Amino acid sequence: SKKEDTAAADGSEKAVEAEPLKVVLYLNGTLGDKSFFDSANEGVLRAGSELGARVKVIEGGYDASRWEPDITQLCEGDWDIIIAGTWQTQEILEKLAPLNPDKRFFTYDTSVSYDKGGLDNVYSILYLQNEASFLVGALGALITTSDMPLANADKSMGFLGGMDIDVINDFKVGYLEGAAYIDPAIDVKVAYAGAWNDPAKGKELTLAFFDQGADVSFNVAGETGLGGLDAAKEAGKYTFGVDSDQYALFAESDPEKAEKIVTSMLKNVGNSLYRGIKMHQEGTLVYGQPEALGIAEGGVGIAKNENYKKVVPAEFQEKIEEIEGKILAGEIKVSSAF
Amino acid sequence: MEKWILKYFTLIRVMIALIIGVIVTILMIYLISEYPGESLKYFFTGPLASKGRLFNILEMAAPMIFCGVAIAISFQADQFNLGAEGSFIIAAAVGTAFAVSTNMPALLHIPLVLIVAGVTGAVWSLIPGILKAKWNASELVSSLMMNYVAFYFSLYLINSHFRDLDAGFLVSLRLPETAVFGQFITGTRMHFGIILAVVAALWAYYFLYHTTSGYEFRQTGYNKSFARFGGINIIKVIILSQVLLGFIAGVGGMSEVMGIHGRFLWQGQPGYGWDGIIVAIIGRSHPILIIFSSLLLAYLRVGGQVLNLMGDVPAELVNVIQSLIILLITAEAFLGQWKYRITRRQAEREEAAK
Amino acid sequence: MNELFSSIFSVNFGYAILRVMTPLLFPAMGIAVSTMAGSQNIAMEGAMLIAAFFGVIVGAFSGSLWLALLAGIAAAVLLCMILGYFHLKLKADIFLSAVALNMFSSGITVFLLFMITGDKGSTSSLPSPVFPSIDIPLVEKIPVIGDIISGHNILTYVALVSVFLFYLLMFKTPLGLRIRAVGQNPDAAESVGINVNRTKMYALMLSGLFAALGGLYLSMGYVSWFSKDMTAGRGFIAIAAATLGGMMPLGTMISSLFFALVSAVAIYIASLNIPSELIQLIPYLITVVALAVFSGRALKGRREKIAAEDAGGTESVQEKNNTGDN
Amino acid sequence: MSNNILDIKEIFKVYPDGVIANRNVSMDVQENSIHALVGENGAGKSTLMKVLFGITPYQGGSIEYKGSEVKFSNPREAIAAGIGMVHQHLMLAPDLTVAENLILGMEPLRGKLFLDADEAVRICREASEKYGLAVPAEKKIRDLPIGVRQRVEILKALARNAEVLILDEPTAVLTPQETDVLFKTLDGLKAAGKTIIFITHKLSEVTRVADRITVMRDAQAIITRDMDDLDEVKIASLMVGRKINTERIPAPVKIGSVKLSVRDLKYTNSDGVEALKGIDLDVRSGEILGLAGVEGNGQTELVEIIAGLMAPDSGSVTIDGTSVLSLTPRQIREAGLAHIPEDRMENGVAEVASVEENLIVDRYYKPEYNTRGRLYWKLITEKSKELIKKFNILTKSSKTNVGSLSGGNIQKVVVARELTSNPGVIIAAQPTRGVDIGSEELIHNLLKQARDEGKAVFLISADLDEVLKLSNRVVVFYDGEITAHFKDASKVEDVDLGPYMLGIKKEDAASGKMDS
Ligand SMILES: Nc1ncnc2c1ncn2[C@@H]1O[C@H](COP(=O)(O)OP(=O)(O)OP(=O)(O)O)[C@@H](O)[C@H]1O
Ligand SMILES: Nc1ncnc2c1ncn2[C@@H]1O[C@H](COP(=O)(O)OP(=O)(O)OP(=O)(O)O)[C@@H](O)[C@H]1O
Ligand SMILES: [Mg+2]
Ligand SMILES: [Mg+2]
Repeated sequence: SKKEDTAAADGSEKAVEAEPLKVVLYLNGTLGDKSFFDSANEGVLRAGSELGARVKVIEGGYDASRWEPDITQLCEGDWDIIIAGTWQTQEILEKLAPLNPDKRFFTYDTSVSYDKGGLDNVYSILYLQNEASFLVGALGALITTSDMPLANADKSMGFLGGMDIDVINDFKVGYLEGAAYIDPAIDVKVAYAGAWNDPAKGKELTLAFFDQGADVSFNVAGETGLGGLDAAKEAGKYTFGVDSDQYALFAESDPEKAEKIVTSMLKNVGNSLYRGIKMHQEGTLVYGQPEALGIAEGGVGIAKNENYKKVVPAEFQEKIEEIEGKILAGEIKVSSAF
Repeated sequence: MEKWILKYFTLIRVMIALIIGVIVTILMIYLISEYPGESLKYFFTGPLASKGRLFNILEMAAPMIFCGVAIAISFQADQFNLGAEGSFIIAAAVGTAFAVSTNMPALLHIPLVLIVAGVTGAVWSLIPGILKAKWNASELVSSLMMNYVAFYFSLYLINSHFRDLDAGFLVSLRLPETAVFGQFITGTRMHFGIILAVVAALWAYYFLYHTTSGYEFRQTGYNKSFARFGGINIIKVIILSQVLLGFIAGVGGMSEVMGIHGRFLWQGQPGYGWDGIIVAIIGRSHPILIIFSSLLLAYLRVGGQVLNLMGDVPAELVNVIQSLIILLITAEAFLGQWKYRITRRQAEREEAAK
Repeated sequence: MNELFSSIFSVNFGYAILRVMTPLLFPAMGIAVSTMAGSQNIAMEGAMLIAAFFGVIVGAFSGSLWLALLAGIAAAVLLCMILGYFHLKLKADIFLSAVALNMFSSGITVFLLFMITGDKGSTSSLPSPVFPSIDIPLVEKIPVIGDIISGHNILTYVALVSVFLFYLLMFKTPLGLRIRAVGQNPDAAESVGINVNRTKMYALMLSGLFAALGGLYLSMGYVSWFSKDMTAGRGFIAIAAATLGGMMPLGTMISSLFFALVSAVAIYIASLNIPSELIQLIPYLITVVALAVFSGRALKGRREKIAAEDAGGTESVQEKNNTGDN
Repeated sequence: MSNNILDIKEIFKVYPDGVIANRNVSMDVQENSIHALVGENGAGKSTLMKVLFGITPYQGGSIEYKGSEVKFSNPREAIAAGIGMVHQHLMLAPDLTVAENLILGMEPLRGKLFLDADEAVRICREASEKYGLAVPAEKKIRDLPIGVRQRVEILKALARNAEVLILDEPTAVLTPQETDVLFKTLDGLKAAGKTIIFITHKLSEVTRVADRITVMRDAQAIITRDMDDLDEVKIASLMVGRKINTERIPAPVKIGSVKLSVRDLKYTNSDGVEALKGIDLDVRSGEILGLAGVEGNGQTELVEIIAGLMAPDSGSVTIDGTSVLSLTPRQIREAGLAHIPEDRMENGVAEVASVEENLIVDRYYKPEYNTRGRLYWKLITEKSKELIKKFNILTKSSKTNVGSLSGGNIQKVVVARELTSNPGVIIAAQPTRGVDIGSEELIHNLLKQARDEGKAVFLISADLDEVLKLSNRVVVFYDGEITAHFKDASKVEDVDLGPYMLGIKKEDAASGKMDS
């Protein structure tokens, strides 16, 4: 009912009858990035509906100067778990967590530096996107060297990043190594859009890859990247989605585009937060240390959806399975940008 | 009474505009909020609710005042330079670079870093100034373009040369302790930069209205041919006005780094240049008024944050509300008829008196 | 490397230039017409955005391209009329009002987007119609030229044609003459019975129309959905393009082409390993240089009046100085 | 039943800043007559006409036009009703051609929606023929001298062949010949049954053409009557309430050394026109050299070059023997030049600045007004108040915006500044344009006074009466050349000058040169 939401939603010290777990997710950005913010949002809301926690998601926006006061304010509220992700809020948490020992904190896509001390109430989640990107890179390499319908003779593929930053470069590193693992001679063109919200530019950049001989491209650039998918449709080439299964996103709305999306590299931020909250309730969650989620933990992976099965030749699929096995077995060590 | 109304008419007009804005806001919030009562409380009293929030207003106003004053100075010389944004960010970048690559006692370091930043900003906005003075290139356009150049160049500078490699993100190294402002009220982020901003405004007021150079600025702004006819060197004025703009905006950028973030961390254009234009125009390019228009805008922003943090009104709607209020405030002729009627009655009365 | 240069001189490159130009040329013409009327409308960014949004939404739900077109135009023109109302009737500072309306559009589109689709980023999952690409009968046959000129989105051709129509309107019709007169000396126009506000309003509405087409091209031509702030500053670059073009139809087109060329080069060399930031600043830097060069040229004509002259765009500062009373 | 076409009753007008410009002004205009409206600067003449023409709203009173009450809310309605107006301050779009300005608002169409440019030019040429006012149909206004612009302004109104034509100081910048033409035109219009309202400060013109007259004094109409036996002196005393003298001022006692000297000055403007074809002239201390000529024959260029506002192609200008061509405007002022500009609105004042700010633009930087850059506003205000008093400038206060003063009072602000900078050389370009007789007399006396103090005065004026009244030597300017030089002005009548001004006659080069 309204009244209760109020109590839960505002941070004030109102007494609330029942005592469900109160979780707040603070985004140092806004929703709609088709990336970890959307995913995180989805995971926390799911925890709300399935685990009976009372949850709230706040979009802090991109003005860095307001994050600290905002999170400070949340600490004054009656939240049990405060979640704030990405490296940009790390230092804020490192400062606030020790001051609020009674609260629990999650951070994702980065880890607080525990050696600073007083951070036993913080749980950090890291994603091995480099591992999954390795698979994507390998698949890309198989495709560009193949005689698949839309592939060409050049051994060339593209990588479009939103900005030249570590998280993005972690994808890049894995992608490059994956490609080199199949054929060191492959040339991977890398470009950064310098913007997350310019699909038109993303499309131009990707078309430029194709124009320069690439026949498959991987974009990790939020909205801008979506333009890359259109480029693949227009140029009739292959592309990879990122973060969520982007084939599914377009399957009905734009089949022609969807089928160009061979697979998507999944980064299951939502799952991991859901998992964390669940473990917290079960009391099995270990605070005071980071946890790196790779393919093994289902933190990352690639979408083996209908389109993947349809478009990718069987022997390639086997090859990917094989590589995945080696990564799991630790036979392949993928380096990282961090 | 009516005399009084006339005297403070603008103030009254703005107040009434604000009230209307408030009413509109209330309506909107009622439309979309699950619990409008609280939401309204957050928006309007939120900023005053906690010490932290109260000081947030000041923190947030500081860069607005810097940029607003900077822009006002060039407006007064009829230079429509949007370069505050560019000077702000590139000065912050270069200042940071300087700060992290030097070490000396704070007493020396802080002023030196500020000066380096200021000079950087000045040099940067000198470019549109010269293009304007020498080739009559629209400073509006060149400064607008230079803002993008400044932004990307700053990123390049920081990312390629002064990047903090331990940081998982594109940010500069931390400033050494000797180069950051102390935060002198615990529990808040009040820092020296805020005082600096106010000082800048006061100085600008003195400069514009009480010095010969300020007089030259304003006459050039009113009518260039006249200024030239009267013997004023308008080329000098044009260039000097840009230099001042850049310097003040630059110091503003650096003091934001030294006071709030402790390092250069912008990944997108922070937009203080635009805020500066907003407060400068609302403050009618008058430095003192700009202090108030900045506080007003900051108040709205913080109110929006609290609302968006505690209430259930999405951030983007807060922008909508802000923009509506700004629109109303600047409606010069709003209530013009009313004023006219009063003026007339006054005049008639004076007639009768004669 | 050399494949890079071969590709820069490739057909696709030339083709890309026209594609990049389109969403610049439209708002640039919007800037030009409003500036000629003496009320520069820098709300292009917001107007494009709001048109891009309503175009897609209406298109998606009605399935009709025409309705989408109408909706987009209506939205943008309405926005510019609001600007006109505040600027002309309430004497609000036009520059600031425009800044506010840009803020407004950015906010309201995301808000409605969320209300309608439950997504805050984009409408990518909404199937919305797009403007068709068309081949020009004969031209298409010509070897290289044909491949570059033909087969573009219809709005690209609309842009090119409207440059000509825009010229006709401004220099061959009474309304155009009145718009110019009003821009140069409102009192003069007033004194011969031209309704200054009405005329300025026409100009602003026209700028809204141009902005709308630019926005629609982004969301229903360039790509097939709306995403937040997808105009990404094109509305501002348009100011530069229009100024470079001397606020003249043809000049505006040439400068838009020029900017598109530079941007396209920046895009093609993005994959060289030069620091990406340096590549991204190229187009802006070159624009500034071009601006200096061309204004320099323009000025030599009237050497006496050096600096007494003032390039356009400063209306809003002068607004404050009206002693007039109606 | 009267034959009044216009009955203006009890008009009350307050401007937003509280200035009462019309205080219950009543005035009736008879159909098919020429009605003069005179009064000192700031009396409210222009305002009354603006009210009538629907440019500015008014608060009290009513207007009856052709027997029925009207209230025009904009000029469009006034024009539609057959009223036309020539404004005191030019109302032209600078970057449009003369023809375009002329047809603006009544654009000739080709087909349904296109503008017929050729037709526009034709209309313009026709009008220019018909009314004997020569204008270059296809030139842009910005390239025309102010005199020609004034002609365009008049043509604009005539071309709309209004039934009631309002002329607000149309002759201020015309030559006698042009003025004659204009008056013939007005007579013609009258004969054709039109009605003309005619504002001027030149009483000779009033006695010449007007049938009836209305005199305004501080915002009120003090009398409206038939002209019959009224002569200039009577009108003048009605206006200012005292006698004023119009005869020439006595010649100077002692003429000293050459102060200002111009030699072989050549200048070709940006569109290739030879504006100055080698000018030689000297102005000596203690004399007033008058320069007569139709505007647009190079006077503007000559003056602006001397004042350092533009650079000549060749030649020399010296003040007290030192060349000033390389100096900045300020340095030239320092060298002793004072300059009353021909276009007060462009160069003379900053409209949005206060009266006092306008009064100090040439001196604010001097030590008496500031120390180390800090201005003494108190002192400035005091000194300004003195000047306002001394030159009886009609203004609410020294802080009022100059833009809201009446035309003549704006001019007084300029004169006040320039004549009090204690110069050695005074250039006075159209010093009394649009100034009422009271102030005109004041300004003339000040110029004479300056002369007697041994200053060199260079007077440029389109008003021959003024030139002849003040000067002791006169040169005539035509097409960038000196076409005549009269060493003793007292022996010259304006009719003697006419032919030289229009280039019909020209002295041979030798005597064209100055006594050097
Ligand atoms: N008052 C006005 N202000 C501005 N533009 C106008 C005005 N009236 C008409 N227009 C436009 O100017 C163009 C000229 O048409 P038209 O000459 O009929 O205008 P008009 O003002 O009605 O005519 P006129 O001014 O000759 O009475 C038309 O495109 C019309 O839309
Ligand atoms: N726009 C305005 N705002 C405020 N006051 C004004 C404005 N225009 C004129 N006035 C004032 O109204 C009064 C009458 O001005 P007006 O121009 O009618 O005088 P005038 O008789 O035409 O004088 P002149 O012969 O010098 O032109 C003057 O005191 C002037 O200062
Ligand atoms: Mg290949
Ligand atoms: Mg007048």
